[in-house]
Amino acid sequence: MKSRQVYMDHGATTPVREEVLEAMLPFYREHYGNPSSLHAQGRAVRRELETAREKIAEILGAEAKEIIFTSGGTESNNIALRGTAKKKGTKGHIITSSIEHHAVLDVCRDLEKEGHPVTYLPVDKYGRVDPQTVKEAIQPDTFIISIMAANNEIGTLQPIKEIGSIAAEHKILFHTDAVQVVGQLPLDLSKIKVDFLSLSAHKFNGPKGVGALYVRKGVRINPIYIGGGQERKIRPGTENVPGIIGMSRALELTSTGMEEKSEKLSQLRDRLISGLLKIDEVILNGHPEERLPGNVNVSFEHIEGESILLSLDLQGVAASSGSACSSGSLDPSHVLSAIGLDHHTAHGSIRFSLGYGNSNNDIDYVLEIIPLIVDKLRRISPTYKPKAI
Amino acid sequence: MKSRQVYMDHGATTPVREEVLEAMLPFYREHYGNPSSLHAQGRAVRRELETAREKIAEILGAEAKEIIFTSGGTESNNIALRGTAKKKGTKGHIITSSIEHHAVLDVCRDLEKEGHPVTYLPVDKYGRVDPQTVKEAIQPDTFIISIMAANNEIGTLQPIKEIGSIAAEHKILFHTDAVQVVGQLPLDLSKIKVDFLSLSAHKFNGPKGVGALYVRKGVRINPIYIGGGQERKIRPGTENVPGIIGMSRALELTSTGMEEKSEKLSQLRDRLISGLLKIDEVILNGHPEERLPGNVNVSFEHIEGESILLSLDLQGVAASSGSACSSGSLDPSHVLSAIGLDHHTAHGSIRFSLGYGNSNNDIDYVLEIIPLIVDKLRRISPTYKPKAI
Amino acid sequence: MYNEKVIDHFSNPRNVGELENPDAVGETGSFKCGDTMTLYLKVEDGRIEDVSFQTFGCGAAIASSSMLTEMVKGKTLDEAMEITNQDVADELGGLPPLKLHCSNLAADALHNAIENYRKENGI
Amino acid sequence: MYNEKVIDHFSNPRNVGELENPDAVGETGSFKCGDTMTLYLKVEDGRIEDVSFQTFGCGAAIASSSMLTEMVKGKTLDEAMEITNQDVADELGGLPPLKLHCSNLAADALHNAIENYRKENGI
Ligand SMILES: Cc1ncc(COP(=O)(O)O)c(C=O)c1O
Ligand SMILES: Cc1ncc(COP(=O)(O)O)c(C=O)c1O
Repeated sequence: MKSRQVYMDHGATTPVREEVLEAMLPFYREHYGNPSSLHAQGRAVRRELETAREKIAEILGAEAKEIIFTSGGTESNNIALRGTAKKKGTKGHIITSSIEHHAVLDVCRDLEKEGHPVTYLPVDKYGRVDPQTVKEAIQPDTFIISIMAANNEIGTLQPIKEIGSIAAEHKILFHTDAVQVVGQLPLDLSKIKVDFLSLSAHKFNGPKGVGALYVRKGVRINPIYIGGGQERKIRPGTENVPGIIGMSRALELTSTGMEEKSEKLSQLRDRLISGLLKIDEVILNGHPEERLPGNVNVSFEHIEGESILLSLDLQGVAASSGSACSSGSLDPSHVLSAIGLDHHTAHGSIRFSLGYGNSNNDIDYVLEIIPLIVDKLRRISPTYKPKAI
Repeated sequence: MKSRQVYMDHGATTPVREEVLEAMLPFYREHYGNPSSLHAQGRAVRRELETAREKIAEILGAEAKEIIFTSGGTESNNIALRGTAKKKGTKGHIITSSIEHHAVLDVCRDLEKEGHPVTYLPVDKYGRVDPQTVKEAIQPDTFIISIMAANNEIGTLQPIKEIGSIAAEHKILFHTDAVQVVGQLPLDLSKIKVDFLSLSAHKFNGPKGVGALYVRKGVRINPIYIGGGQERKIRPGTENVPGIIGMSRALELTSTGMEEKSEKLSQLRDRLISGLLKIDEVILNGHPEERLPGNVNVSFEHIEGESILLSLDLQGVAASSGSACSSGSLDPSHVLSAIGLDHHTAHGSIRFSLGYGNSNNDIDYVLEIIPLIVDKLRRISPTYKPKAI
Repeated sequence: MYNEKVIDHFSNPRNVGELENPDAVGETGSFKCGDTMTLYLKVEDGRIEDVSFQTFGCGAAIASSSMLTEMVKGKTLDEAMEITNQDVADELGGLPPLKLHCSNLAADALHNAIENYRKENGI
Repeated sequence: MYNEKVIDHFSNPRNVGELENPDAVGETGSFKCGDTMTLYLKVEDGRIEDVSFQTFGCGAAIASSSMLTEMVKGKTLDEAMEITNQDVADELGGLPPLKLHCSNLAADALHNAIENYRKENGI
């Protein structure tokens, strides 16, 4: 059955590169010390941990002390938002968008329940937040703005540079969830006015369960977890040393020649998009240009996402869907709803997320099988009426 | 200089066993899918993740759905305490001990600041909490009791069975930080009345950055981090799959023939203790019998811990100390103060924590070098007066 | 996730499409999860002679639809009325817990078709 | 953590112990971190002829004590009064930031000894 294996779900997670694993292995074996220990074992590990921090900081255009290691994107987002609210102590207004990842959106909803008013900005049909709406939403007590750098479902890039400047002008903290961007597009924090930035290693061929939060120098937040003194007390607990080393190596690898690699990935993406759009009644979701190099998201009218996924899976292609049936919840993706898709169309959405290792052959394969899958499922569909030929 | 390397800091962290690493590697390589993904890659990983959960549950005498994966002991403790307080919604009384790990103690202090009254129970000179004091401390609004299973510094085991029964009688939730116990002593949760139990993989030859929280069936808590639906929403975020697999394998390995292994470790421990006590003016800290099989903690009068550590380190021995100078803070360990040691004695404390891989030869070596180190440092000390010979 | 029988019914669904001149049509839709199904029946002497379906839905919904059509062929209307969604899921050899609700449309569409048939024919 | 010079002074501390019939004794103690030091001086013609120390403290404290004794031998009391804790740390080639406070006892004990000497000798 499975003639071929094609992984196109890099938005969900990515394979760890062999070079990354190789960098990690010594920290499972000889360098097992606790970085907080005073003895030679501990000091050796501490040194490497701090080198990893410096490397990550340098690649992001930040300073080492601005990097806090966490257990992933979810934790980074939670710390940034809740830590800022906790530090503030009193209630205040929060601005975010309606298409954030749940690890931002649901934290905002939680803070809202606790008495912080929240504005959920709408997006246009491409999923873009208009910086003007950010400006207009600002209240005298707005204390943080959180807008993601790129959306995980539809890949739309947000104008975070403009939004950052607006936030800075108004002396409001700005957080961006860059989990989907770090590793796919160059980012220079010395040139953008961001106070917090979240990233997660497993999205750029690093290990799962480790991430980082950039916290701009001088910005104070309260910890959520309390305990030891690790990570400037912002994130206590024995450090995931092999994970951090792996993250640093993965970022290093992905950042070398990134412009060129992004360009190549975009070309693959655009080939896939134009191939898919040749099929009848297919809609591209997200922005035609301002999108992640690896993100393709389309809706196939008249058929349901999970059944497409399943068909793809039976032929060895791994992708994902915003359909309700694939998420375990009953509602279709809040992102697809926010860009105005009706339920049926949202249910028929599929995300192909490309990454390191995908080739032109993979695109060919998908473009070969998907028309057959779509055709077959549409024949079963009660709403599809084939065009007269 | 370093004639030999002897690692006796297993209380801080332990090396990952080669078998554990071997179990993890496939999850960095072929099984890289996101367990939440529907495709074959994701499903294969989900299966293994759930098998790991079942294995851990079985070893602990629990059910699979009672195990929540976390990023380590610190997080487990924080979720148990803060999650319970958050679920409760209103303020209530908390009982804990004065010798808890900071990841419990500091959370309690934080909750106290937020309006939850906290009782910090004293301990006797061996570091034991008297169950009677627990009973007496209970207030009508006490909602959680948190007492560690064994202390990380002095190794004293707590009567958690009795305390658990008291808590159950009064319908109060009971949490135990078992980070130091899991992997060293058998634990059967079907026989102890515990509602929450924290463990951390890197303390039993598993990887750093992964742990678990046992949450008894039927007990409801609120999450601290919010986001995806992972870990029954109690701990969202993409799962640290290789880490979880490694933790499960490590627990399996450490639990096979545990009684015998604990016995052997206790013998090593007792040899080291009696050797150390032959030195003049040395005090054993912690309980003479009711202590972790791997824990040795002594105070060398007249000399300071960090200088002992440094001397040991120069001879290849890794240990730790409760002295102020070794912790970065200025105060000596709160645990040593709680058992009644004066500042000077507390400053001279050293913990040797034994574990998998330590041998009789290691004990011989330490017992050979430590009298020389102590003698040398005491000659420098202004308070030491050698006994007339 | 899905067992082989489910995958088989999904990959090779039986009785797909619209019947010509059906004696009855039944419809059902989960408003929430968006799945919809149309069922077509040919009835003779109170027995289901032929059946077909069209479904917009996930793998479980399609497989359940297909499975149901196999289960009802030849059955009397009374017998068919007794088929439950659970029967369909059981006949498929089980569905993942999260997917059970997706199989809840097949028997519903069948019952709707039979009710329509009886109404129209004054039974 | 510690550089080689610090390790050397810690491992082979110079001028350890009590001088017989010292001309002056100085003491200092960090109440908080618990380190204490006693310094003994032999003074002749306003010059430090001999010096020794006893220290309860961490590696940095012991190394600083030892270093100081080397620095002051042969110095006049006026010169010695000018030595600061920072000078001692510098002479050691630096100390880890967290450990700097542990080196703050050596010069203090020296100054205390000199002050005691001057008081006793009415200078
Ligand atoms: C935009 C975005 N934010 C946050 C996350 C959460 O990251 P993690 O799963 O590493 O916690 C993800 C990935 O799932 C994401 O795509
Ligand atoms: C008793 C105890 N609790 C909690 C912890 C914290 O565990 P972790 O460092 O894995 O977060 C430790 C170890 O440092 C510990 O010994």
